[in-house]
Amino acid sequence: SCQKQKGADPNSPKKVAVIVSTLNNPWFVVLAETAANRATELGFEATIFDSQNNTALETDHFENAISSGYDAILFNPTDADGSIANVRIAKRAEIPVFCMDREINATDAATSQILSDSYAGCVAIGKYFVEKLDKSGKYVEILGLVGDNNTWSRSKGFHSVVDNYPDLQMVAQQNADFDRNKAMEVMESILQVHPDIKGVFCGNDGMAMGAYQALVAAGKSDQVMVFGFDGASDVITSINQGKILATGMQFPKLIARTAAEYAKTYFEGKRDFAQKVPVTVEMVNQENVQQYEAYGSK
Amino acid sequence: MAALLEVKQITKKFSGVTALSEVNLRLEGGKVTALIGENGAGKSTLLKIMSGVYTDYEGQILFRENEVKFSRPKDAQDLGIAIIHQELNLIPYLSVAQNIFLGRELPNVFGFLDKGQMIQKTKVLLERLKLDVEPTALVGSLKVGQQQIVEIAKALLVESEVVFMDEPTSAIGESEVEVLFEIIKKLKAEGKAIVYISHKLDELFALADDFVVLRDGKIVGEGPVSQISRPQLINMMAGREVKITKKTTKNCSDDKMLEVRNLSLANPENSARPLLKDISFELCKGEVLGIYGLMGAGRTELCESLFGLHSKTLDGSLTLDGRDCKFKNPIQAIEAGMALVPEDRKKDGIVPGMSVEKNLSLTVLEKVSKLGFLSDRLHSQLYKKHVSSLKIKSSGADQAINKLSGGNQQKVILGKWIERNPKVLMLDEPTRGIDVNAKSEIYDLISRLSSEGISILVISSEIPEILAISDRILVMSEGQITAEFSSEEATENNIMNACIPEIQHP
Amino acid sequence: MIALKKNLNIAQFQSLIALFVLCLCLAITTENFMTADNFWNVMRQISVNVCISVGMTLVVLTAGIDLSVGSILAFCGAVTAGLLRSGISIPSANLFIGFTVLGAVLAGLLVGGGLGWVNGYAVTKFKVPPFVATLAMLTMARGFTMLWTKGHPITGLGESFGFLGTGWFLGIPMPVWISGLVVFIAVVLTGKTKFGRYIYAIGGNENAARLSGIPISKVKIWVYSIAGLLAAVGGVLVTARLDSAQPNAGISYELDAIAAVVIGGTSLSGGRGTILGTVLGAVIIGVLNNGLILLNVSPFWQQVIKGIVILLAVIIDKSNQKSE
Amino acid sequence: MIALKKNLNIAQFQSLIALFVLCLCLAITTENFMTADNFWNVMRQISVNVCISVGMTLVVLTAGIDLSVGSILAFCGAVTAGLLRSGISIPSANLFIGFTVLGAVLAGLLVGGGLGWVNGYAVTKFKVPPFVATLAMLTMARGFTMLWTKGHPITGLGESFGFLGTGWFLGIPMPVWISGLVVFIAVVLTGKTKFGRYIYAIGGNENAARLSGIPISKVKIWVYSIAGLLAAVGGVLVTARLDSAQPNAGISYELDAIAAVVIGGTSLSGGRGTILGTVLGAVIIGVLNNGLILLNVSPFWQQVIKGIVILLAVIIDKSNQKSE
Ligand SMILES: Nc1ncnc2c1ncn2[C@@H]1O[C@H](COP(=O)(O)OP(=O)(O)OP(=O)(O)O)[C@@H](O)[C@H]1O
Ligand SMILES: Nc1ncnc2c1ncn2[C@@H]1O[C@H](COP(=O)(O)OP(=O)(O)OP(=O)(O)O)[C@@H](O)[C@H]1O
Ligand SMILES: O[C@@H]1[C@H](O)[C@H](O)CO[C@H]1O
Ligand SMILES: [Mg+2]
Ligand SMILES: [Mg+2]
Repeated sequence: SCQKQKGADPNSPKKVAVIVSTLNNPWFVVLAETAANRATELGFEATIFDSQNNTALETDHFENAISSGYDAILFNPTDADGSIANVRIAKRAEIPVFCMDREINATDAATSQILSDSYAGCVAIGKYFVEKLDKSGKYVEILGLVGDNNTWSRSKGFHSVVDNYPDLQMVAQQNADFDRNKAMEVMESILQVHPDIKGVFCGNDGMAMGAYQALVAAGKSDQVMVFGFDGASDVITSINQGKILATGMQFPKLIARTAAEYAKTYFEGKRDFAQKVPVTVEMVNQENVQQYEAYGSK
Repeated sequence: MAALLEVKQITKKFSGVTALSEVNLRLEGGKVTALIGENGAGKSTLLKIMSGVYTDYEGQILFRENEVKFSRPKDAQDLGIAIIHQELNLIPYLSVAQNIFLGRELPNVFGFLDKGQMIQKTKVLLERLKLDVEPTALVGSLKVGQQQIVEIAKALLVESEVVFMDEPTSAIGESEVEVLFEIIKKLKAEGKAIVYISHKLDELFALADDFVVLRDGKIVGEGPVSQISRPQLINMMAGREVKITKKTTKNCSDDKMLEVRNLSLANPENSARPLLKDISFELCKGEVLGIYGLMGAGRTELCESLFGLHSKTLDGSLTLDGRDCKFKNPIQAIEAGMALVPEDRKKDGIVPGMSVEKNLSLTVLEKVSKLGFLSDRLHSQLYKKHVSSLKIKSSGADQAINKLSGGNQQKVILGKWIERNPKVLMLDEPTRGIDVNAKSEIYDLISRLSSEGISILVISSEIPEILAISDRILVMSEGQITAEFSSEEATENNIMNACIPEIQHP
Repeated sequence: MIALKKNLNIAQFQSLIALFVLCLCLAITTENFMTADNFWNVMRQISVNVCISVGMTLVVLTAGIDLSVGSILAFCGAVTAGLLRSGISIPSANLFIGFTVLGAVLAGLLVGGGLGWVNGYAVTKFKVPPFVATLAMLTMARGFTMLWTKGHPITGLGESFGFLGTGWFLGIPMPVWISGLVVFIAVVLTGKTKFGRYIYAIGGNENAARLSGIPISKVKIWVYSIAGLLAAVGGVLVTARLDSAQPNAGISYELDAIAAVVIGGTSLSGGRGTILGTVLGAVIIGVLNNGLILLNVSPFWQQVIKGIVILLAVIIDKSNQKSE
Repeated sequence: MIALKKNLNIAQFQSLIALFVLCLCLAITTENFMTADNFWNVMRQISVNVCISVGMTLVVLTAGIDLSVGSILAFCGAVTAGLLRSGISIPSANLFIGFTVLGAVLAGLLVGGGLGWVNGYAVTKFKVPPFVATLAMLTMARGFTMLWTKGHPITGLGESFGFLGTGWFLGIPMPVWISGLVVFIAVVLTGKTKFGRYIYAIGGNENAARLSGIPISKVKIWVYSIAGLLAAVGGVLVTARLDSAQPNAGISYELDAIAAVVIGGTSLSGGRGTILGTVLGAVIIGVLNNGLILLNVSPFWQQVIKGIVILLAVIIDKSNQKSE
């Protein structure tokens, strides 16, 4: 279309940029699309930017969004530290930034951060894990991308609990890049050395599904308990069917909608946003799974 | 008699160069036609058009009086036109049998390759050609001469109506040549049409019925061989009388510039047959030493060895200007005053995408630099100097070298070495594929340089040439020096005798 | 042993020994390496790489390269899964076409072959260097995958489709059957047919091959199409194993495939190499991956070790070629 | 205009026109393209790719390729950041060395040059094909990065370091100054020095270069070292811009760099191409990225479009070469 976009015209719709760390992972696709859709519903023009897990590309997106007259940014940071500089760019340009899902390690940059607390969520999962494994036995941890900060906040939250039980023994810790196929292959190999494990904790649900499939193939799905994180549709179904023990439900849709709505109130003149709005990660297990659906509660 | 194959008004241009212009040719069954002409006359180009290699040309090709338009070599093959190319076209990593059947593999009843049958047929073919190699041997491990026979076998594999042979004997010995001639006679008796290209006029007189002479892409004479004499033929080819002049004036001193003692070069493929064996000779200041031999005799290897290219497998000693040298690489050789104009211009000589000026300055970049930076002004001075002194025909300093004709490319390469003022200049086939004029200019240049005190080593495969330019001649065969002649002693006959390898060797 | 020697050159023989040593070390240091179970694990895990690498070998033998296999794998897996789940429906035309497992798989393979054909066409007709043509396809096919899946995995593909990835037949896992079949056909193709001979000839000396009447363009287009097809086979396997087509499947698989080809002794400049060598390369990579996990080596070190192995494999191969 | 013509060949001239048309379209269809702000945005955004692509151009001119630039970028950024943050401390020896910004940056560049040197050494001394040698380095350097950072970003690097990435000087952003300087030096190096001439000669015809007395190995080792060094410059820029070294920075940057080189008209088979062409290629990619966003094109379609642009650029370039 050859129509000029009229950013300056007060009657034209506000433009909202949705900058998301990656679209290579359905979880973020849900986050981004929900944010964009909600923003459109609210009468804004919304565009999705894919940072491809690359903080430098994220910087480019910020700069481009600002210079092309976007009025607000709904932001899923690639890295808690690496993304601070980017948010500051927007702040300098007096454009509000609403962080979604992931936090940035600064409280004076974003307008508000609607956060999913991975660490706390994994503390809860850790507790449940300890309970289900009855405080003893061998287990395996499958990490996401080793260069990704969420990988570590989850791992640390989990270990902050589990490491207090000396009889719980982590016999292998390997990465599978948040990738279902890789997790399956890694699990297959680990099972060769440690056929007697009792549990496996995975840094996201994709990997949990992969690990579960390896267990099924090895005939060990009854012996080994699988724990994931995200609340993806496969895993919710699997928990329902008694295949997977638990996951940490993040609420990407809720987070995304909230962020879009905050932008609206910002445009309407509100300025005093809470810096951090935690959206609790809820543990979904076989007892409470009826209350949940993919990426949210019913 | 009706022509088997006929071409009419064939014209072919290569980016500016007209290789053929309005050529007409009729080939009849049961006849051998000799295609004669100087290097670059257009002989190979004509055969390539008639065998479907070049498809963009003007004119017509008629096969059995029907017009044909080949879109690739296979089309010509399918009609029964076979060709032995001048340059070897074999796949080094495939075996002899695999190469011979390439593109014409035999299937078994299941449609898979019938290896047994192909090996069997190859064996028969090789026996007919008296080539003693296994059908399963890799072509890359054969000697050049043997490879050429494989190339011949490839063309003879299927029954063809027309057989083109582009210098098939340039690398093979007398006995193999005889075998080939018998085969040609048999083909002729069977009613095939044959075109034969060779620079060896004796062969043509022995073999051909008709001759066709090409000069600068045009036919300048044709007729039955029985009605022409050798001098007439040469006259037609060159467009003027060419006297084979022997070099008589000798202006070199007795100071030894280069002494080579017991040089041997191991063969990585076959330790029993070294590439160079016990080579000793010396070269005086200002002398022109010619080296003659058949293809594969080891002459190129010799020059390369002297130039530091095979230091790891080389044995023997080298004294340059009184100093013992053991060059580990060309850099050291060049530093010490050696220079090499390689045989294969395209592969080893020019840097194709680069301009004439840049090719010219490649060996003397210090000379065209100022304060460490290359200077355009010095470059163009260098360019102007050599363009006028070597008579290089170039449209400008920025002209890409690969757009020049072969002779002019060669002059540029000569220029880049002359500029370094070397002590020893080695020229490997300096006039290959170069026209008569450029050739004689290069001869003049050689004699001028030698009179300036540069010692020159020239490799050539043309006896007249070697006689014309050398003060002294070495003949090589199978990696050894088999004879040495002063320019007075040398004749075409005794050189030829010395270069043919002994037929049986252990 | 003699038959073996005939089919393997020295470099591969050496790789075989390297593999043997690797296995021996693992057998000594870990308890579970030498079990039938683990054997099938490794075999199953390499089966996708084997399929892709076989295609890559053909391409590399013609002196080309194919960077797009990972993206093609992802797209074809997604196409198969999508058709299986939802068929094709064009509401405006009131049209709906459902797909059987066979139909969906064939469609996926066809798409793979088609994208490969585009690579081949660009390489031969437009003379785009293979590296660039397939780099462009790498980007485009990933884009297609995202457009087709809208970024979401396609799951729930049914038992009979899943059997292709997880089933066993006569005591051997299905992916191993399938990749074995691919290898068998490729070995016959390269060793026993005209087409195979032409591939070697083109890579050995394209000019000579042309003068021998070999239809260069046709052969190359076929080779790239086959590489695309085999990437699609890999895509079907990955999808069936996971019961789910992942939009980000296959990222950087081209590098694994090239590593297998190179470790297997195939020269990147074309004309020399064998399918069995590549399989050996894939096995070595697979055993290494498996072994590093069995030994619980830190993920950080695994990458360093893999880099060193690739380098060593090629250096050894080179020094062999010299001493031959 | 004449001076311009002398420095740009036809293909580049055509690219320049393509760029012009692209800019014109964007200027008409979007309001914000033709603003000073957006101009500096694009320039700053391409500066990292420009640094890497300049190194890549040198490598490609010698008929090589360097796949490891992205990993080297990440590692060197991390090394600089790590030294800046924590210096080197060896508690057992009671040793602590702190680093100034200059020291840390130099150390990072040195590491980059060193890894590049290893690439060059493998390529020339062990005759490992460039593709394989740098593929191995891609894997290894990523492993080093993970080992060095333990997978965590290194942040809080201070104002004066950050200035390199975010500062302005005389109205021009620092990254643009730095990449501009890199380009300037590279243009002089390739056009005005012996070394540059040698690079072209080696890529144009390695045999002829060897026989002309050019020290092939030495030149190539230098070229790979420079490519490593420039990747490190990119690493410093990225790190300084973000005030944070990311362990997974630079993934697949090699592909962007190769795309810039190829679009800029440099031939992957070596010997032909220019630094300015590459810069043009990087600008085209940068403007395209910027424009696709300004036009609000979906990220999925962006990939498809980029693939097509790469393909078209090369096809046009090829058809130019033919008609020349
Ligand atoms: N591929 C090519 N590109 C450009 N020019 C060519 C090409 N092939 C041949 N020529 C030119 O065409 C002319 C005829 O060459 P051709 O090879 O037919 O000569 P010839 O008679 O076979 O010579 P020779 O005795 O050296 O084999 C020469 O001037 C040559 O330089
Ligand atoms: N690259 C190579 N690999 C294997 N063998 C080779 C190679 N080059 C030459 N040879 C062999 O070395 C021997 C000497 O070849 P060389 O090229 O030196 O001969 P020449 O006398 O210069 O012949 P020409 O007339 O072809 O220049 C031959 O037996 C040839 O087969
Ligand atoms: O929450 C998301 C998802 O779990 C994803 O799978 C990995 O990165 C996290 O940030
Ligand atoms: Mg000829
Ligand atoms: Mg020779």
